[in-house]
Amino acid sequence: MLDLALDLLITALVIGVALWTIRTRDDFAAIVGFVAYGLLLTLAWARLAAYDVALTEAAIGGGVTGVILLRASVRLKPVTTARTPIGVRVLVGLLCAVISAGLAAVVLLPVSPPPSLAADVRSHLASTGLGNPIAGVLMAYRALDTFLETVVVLLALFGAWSLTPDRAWGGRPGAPIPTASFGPLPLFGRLLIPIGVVIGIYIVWVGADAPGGKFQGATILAAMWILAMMAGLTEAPPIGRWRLRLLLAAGPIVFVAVGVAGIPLAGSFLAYPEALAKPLILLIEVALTLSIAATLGLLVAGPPETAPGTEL
Amino acid sequence: MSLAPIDAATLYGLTGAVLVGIGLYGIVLHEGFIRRLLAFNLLGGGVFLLFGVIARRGAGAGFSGDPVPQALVITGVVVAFCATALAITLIERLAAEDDANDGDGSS
Amino acid sequence: MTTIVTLFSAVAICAGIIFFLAGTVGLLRFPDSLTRLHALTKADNLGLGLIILGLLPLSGSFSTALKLVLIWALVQLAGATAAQLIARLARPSGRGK
Amino acid sequence: MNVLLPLAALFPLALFALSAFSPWVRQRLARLLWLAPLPGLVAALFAIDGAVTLPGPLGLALDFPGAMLLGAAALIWLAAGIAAPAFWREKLETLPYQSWWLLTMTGSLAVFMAANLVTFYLTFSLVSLAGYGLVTRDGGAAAFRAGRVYFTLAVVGEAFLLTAFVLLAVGTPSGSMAIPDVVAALPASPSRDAALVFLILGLGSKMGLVPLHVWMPPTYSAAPFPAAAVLSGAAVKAGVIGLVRFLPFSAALPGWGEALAMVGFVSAFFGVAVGLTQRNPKAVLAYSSISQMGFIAAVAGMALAAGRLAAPSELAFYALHHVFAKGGLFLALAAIATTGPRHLRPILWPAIVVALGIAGLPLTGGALAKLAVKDALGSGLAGTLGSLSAAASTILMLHFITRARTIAASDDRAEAPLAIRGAWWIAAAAALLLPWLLFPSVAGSIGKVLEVKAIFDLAWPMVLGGVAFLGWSRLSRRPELPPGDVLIVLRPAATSVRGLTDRIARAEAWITTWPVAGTLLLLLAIGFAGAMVAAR
Amino acid sequence: MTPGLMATTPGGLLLVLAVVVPVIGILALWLVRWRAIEWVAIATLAINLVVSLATLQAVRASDASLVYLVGGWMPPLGLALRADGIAAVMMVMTGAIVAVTALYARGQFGFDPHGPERRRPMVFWTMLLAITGALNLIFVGEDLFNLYVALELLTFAAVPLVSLDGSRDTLAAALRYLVFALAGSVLYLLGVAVVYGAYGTLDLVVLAEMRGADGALLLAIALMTAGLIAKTALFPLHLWLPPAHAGAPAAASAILSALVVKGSFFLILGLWFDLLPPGLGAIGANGLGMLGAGAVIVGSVLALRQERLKLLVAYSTVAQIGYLFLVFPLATGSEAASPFASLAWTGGVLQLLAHAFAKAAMFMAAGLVYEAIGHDRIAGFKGLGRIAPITVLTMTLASVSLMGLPPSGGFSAKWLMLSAALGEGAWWWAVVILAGGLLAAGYVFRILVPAFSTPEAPAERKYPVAPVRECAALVLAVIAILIGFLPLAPWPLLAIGRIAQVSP
Repeated sequence: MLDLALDLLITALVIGVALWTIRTRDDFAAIVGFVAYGLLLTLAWARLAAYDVALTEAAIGGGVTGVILLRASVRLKPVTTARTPIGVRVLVGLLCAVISAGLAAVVLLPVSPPPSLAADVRSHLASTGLGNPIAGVLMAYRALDTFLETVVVLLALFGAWSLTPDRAWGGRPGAPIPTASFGPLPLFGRLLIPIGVVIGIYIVWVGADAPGGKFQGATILAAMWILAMMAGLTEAPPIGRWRLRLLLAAGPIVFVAVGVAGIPLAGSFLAYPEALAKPLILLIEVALTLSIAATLGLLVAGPPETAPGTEL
Repeated sequence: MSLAPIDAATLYGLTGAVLVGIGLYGIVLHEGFIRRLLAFNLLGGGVFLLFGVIARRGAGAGFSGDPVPQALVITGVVVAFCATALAITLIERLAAEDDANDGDGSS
Repeated sequence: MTTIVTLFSAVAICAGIIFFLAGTVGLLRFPDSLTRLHALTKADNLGLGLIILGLLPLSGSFSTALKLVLIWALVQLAGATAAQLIARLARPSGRGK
Repeated sequence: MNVLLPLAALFPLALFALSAFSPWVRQRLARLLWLAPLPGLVAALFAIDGAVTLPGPLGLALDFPGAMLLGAAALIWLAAGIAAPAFWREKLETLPYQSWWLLTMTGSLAVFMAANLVTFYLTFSLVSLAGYGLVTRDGGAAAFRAGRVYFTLAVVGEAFLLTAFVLLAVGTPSGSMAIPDVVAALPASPSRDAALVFLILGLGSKMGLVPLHVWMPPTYSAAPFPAAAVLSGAAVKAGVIGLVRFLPFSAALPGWGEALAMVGFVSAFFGVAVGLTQRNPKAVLAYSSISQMGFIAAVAGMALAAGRLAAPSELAFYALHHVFAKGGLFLALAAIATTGPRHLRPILWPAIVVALGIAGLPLTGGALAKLAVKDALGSGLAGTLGSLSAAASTILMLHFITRARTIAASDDRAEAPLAIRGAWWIAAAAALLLPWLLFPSVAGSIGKVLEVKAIFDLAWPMVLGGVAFLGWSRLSRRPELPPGDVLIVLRPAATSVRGLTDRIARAEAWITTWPVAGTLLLLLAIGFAGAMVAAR
Repeated sequence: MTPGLMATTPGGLLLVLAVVVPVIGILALWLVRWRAIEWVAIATLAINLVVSLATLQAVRASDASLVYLVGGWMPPLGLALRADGIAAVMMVMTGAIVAVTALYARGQFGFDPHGPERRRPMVFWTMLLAITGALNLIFVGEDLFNLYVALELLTFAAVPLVSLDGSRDTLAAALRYLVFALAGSVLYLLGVAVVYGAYGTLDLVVLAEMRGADGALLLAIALMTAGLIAKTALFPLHLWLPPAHAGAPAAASAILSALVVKGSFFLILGLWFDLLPPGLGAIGANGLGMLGAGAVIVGSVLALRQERLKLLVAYSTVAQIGYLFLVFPLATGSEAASPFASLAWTGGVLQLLAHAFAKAAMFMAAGLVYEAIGHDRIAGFKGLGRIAPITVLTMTLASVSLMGLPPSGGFSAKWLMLSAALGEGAWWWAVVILAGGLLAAGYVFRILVPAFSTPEAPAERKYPVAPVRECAALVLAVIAILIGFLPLAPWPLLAIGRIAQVSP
């Protein structure tokens, strides 16, 4: 009974914050509301016993998205939104209600034996050498999805870089930050970053058998890198640097290499030979973690704004 | 077509449905693109909750939830993040261009 | 024995919640940002500390307990840094928003 | 022998390509434009009953009626090609003049050789659309206004024709696109009526049958003389060859036949009635074209009603004479406009003979043409109407002659360039003599022409027409109508259409605002869900 | 689910290459020296064209669709790739147009091999390869979520192309395009969630075999269709297309108009003709048809009113997309053995092909006109024929196809769809097709007549243009014409291996 009460509370909170985020007139308040919404969703996922997803939601859904939104809100002038006429608002509200009702109906009237691929996943999981079923799905059964996803992340970065002013191409990403060696943030950075890196690597490592995984770990590593940059402890590398690009491309390259190697060795693209399954997957996970951490960090830093070579 | 029992899964499913409604409302009616993007992320959260419910109900074979939809959600969240990142960079660059134009008044 | 432990946890957690409430009321009621900072950081940290103290006996294994303490340490660190930064930001611009 | 067909069709196109890409060719080509239709003429003489299938959906074939019209069109293009350099002088050496001239020529010659639906549609559209370039060649507000009307009607006509062809193709069980198979399958096909309606509409818009004639008068009066000559002479005959090829004369269709005949006669008399109110001789000629095309449609209608197998060659023969007569008269006008009263006689007298020939002056080509189609009209009501239309044509032609005289150049000693006069004389000679050569192979022995009864049948309408003209010219105040009479009525329609497009643009601007588009997205999602659930 | 049906066929590896080669190209592009990026991109696209041609040949030879089980896992657990007849044709179309666009765009965007690395060429070539890979995956993908990722890849690659020149208007257009496309893809994702909730699988073949017809599937298909027509810019939802396609540089807008919008359309075809049980699509198909009719009319009327050439061509895209959606009512209504053997199906594919080639050629020509005379205001086109004869010839040939004059692909498509409409007695679709043809003739002549007319002052060419670029545009226009020489009857190739047919 207590569980239901907790779920009801979380549900009420989530919907309340969501409504407030939509209704409030001040953009900054809405963003803060969204970050709260992200964290509440993490609770919901924890309650749904989907811990991998809860981790991802907290790291990427609530965390990094919130950071980018905050970065943007600083730059935008508050635009006073003219209230749309009541009639349109009611109509749109009605239509949204109908769609929600349709989805609610689908949720309330489920198919009798709930369709699931859990059994299939369990039966083949052994051959992938992985304990965590979600890692199994991501890295083995739907490996193509994951591979494309890394390409999507890389492409999003190139898309963000394409918005650089022409004069600033090749410069260091993000707005120039004065390098400070003292103050609360550098201290916080020096304390937190080592721990953060260790936790990030741990999560990537444990992902093979327990909730965790490369995306969540990479996000933590990226967070640490962003903190270092914000605190002025390190400088963002210029986007022209070859080593940076190799790091960015390392993940997909290793993924493709192992995938193509799978054709002769295991009979199909992205198939892993029985014995070598786990080591290969871990190799890919490590490479992907590095690439995704770098990509997320650069995405949060944003496209370069100052021309290359103009040091502060 | 029996009615689903009122348990955690159903509750969060309904939450997801309501969030989708709220998100769509926000995307359609908000004027500024940053608010529309926020609404898009709300909407994404709602859709992934629906996947979560399906996963939870599909629990079996020793797992607390059907791993396939959970994997889809993880991929979906990352893709949604990339979309938001690209959109936000666009919004910022547009704001910078507006400032530049307002600056020399030649918009 | 167990009843004393659960009693202790209940008391500790209730105290923690009370402090949280105080912090939130402070956040809403205080006139400017500096005083609000004051209320927020002190009350919430203490509140969290008490709650975690209450949870320690309930946590199964030692590693979970350690993780709880680590969480509390992280929140302390983050809260302090954030408070410092906001304070620096609020102070030079007069009495703050 | 078959190779002549593609050569005739593609030679002008090749010249166009050459002139487009090399300025050297462009300078020399201006004076050699009259060479372009020669392969067409040769094909008409030697490649009768030839057939060749080009790659893809295209194919060419030539039968006797097609050959007659092809030869006539080629000749009038040749004559106009001789007059054009003298008329346009250096302007003809620029790409636009040559390109529209050669493109229209390609279309107008190839349309007579089309073997299947697709080729006919291509050539028909080419001659219509490229014609726009000729009409608006010399610019001017009137030309562009007329051009807009011409283009709209051309495109609408082309759409009607396409519908007709699709209906024909759908109705042919064997699925073949060749014209003979399609026409053979037409009477029995389920979509016969619709196909015939759209066919008549499509070809009627090209020939200028009454409801769809509004483009012809303004276009011919605004177009420069050589352009008007080829458009009225050769280009309009695309409609005639359409009737000849696509009407199922083998199967008697009395209902449809009479309907077409009725439309034809209405056009014939309407053309004369409004033509008399025109002052500009080019407009008068335009209305004379409407009247003559109406007459041809009437003959085709009656032939279709009676199921007359010989109709195609008779119609083609009549149209052949009309090519030279109408094209020639436009060239005559070109000559008259540049000669002073002193040198007018050698141009004016042949013009009078040719003009009256159109009305059926005995012993002229026109008389032969009238005789050739007399049997098709039969002796009943249609026969008398035919004679009355001859009388009406006489009045119109006399009116034309009086109007033509007024545009002579004011400078007494002005002399039209030899090229223009030469071109006119070629056309006049062809109009008067060529029918005599072809008559035996179309409508039996020449002797029939010289019978007293035949001459009397042709003479009394002329006399009646002459008397009526005298009465008409006595009238003090005669009504005045601008060319393209019905256009006045259509003018408000055009503005309302423009108003409609403004409203559509405003509506689109509103739809593409973000909230409305978003709402529509939601509406469509719900709409599709509802539609599918309802269908369950 | 019969295992025999789902096994990797011999040519299957080609499908993997079609997806992986462009990705490898992108990675290489960012790692090689700056001088060599154009060669890497063009080499990748050449390989891609060869792969797509091989796929087409393999499909025609085996007279069945190629299948490839990625990772060896059998759906519904694993992901499969499947290329049927129509997918192979689409892949060849994409490969050809992208390759020619690459030749057209060589040396453009200020690419100086010896100078410093510059933003625009890097972004253009990366996104061009990404679009090729994404489109290939959309044509061969079989799993609904896999297709979702491909759609997102396509959008993320298309948006930076729109704002390549970085001006304020193109940035606004790109932002509007991105957020509206995201709204569409979220609706699509909702549909995917509902499908998985109801059937436990996302593989189209497995779903087609289940013959499901309950409410959940219908709701899912409705949501997915709504999302996809938002991404295809069908009539009421076309707000983002004109500014985006007109703002993008010429080579980019050629790819955007000719290919990118066709990707999401291809998915709607798959949903409606493979997944939806035959009887249920009638009302919805007519709905799509009506939207298409609206697109044809409004798009053409707007195109007639535009002052700038690129906006006119962009609105022409809105109109020509409308024709594509007429396939739904016509194909579902036809009495042919299966909707894939009907005239309308081949007509629709021909329209898609002819429009792709003609529109790509038209946009490239618009770019060349802009380079030749420095602006693209239609009013100032007098005398263009003399300055850039090849460009005007390209525009003429492309216009012939857009107008639907024989012997062009546009005509064959118009003819087949008209035959289908009149054959089924649905004369109203025929009226729409004809009205579209009239209006198309209108806006096309608005461009051609000034181009052929003589200018007052003799116009002269402002900037020299490399002839190979003019020929590239001409090649595409000629292909659009050559498509018209194919037989005017349903193509058996297009009916090979359709999922609805394969599963009994």
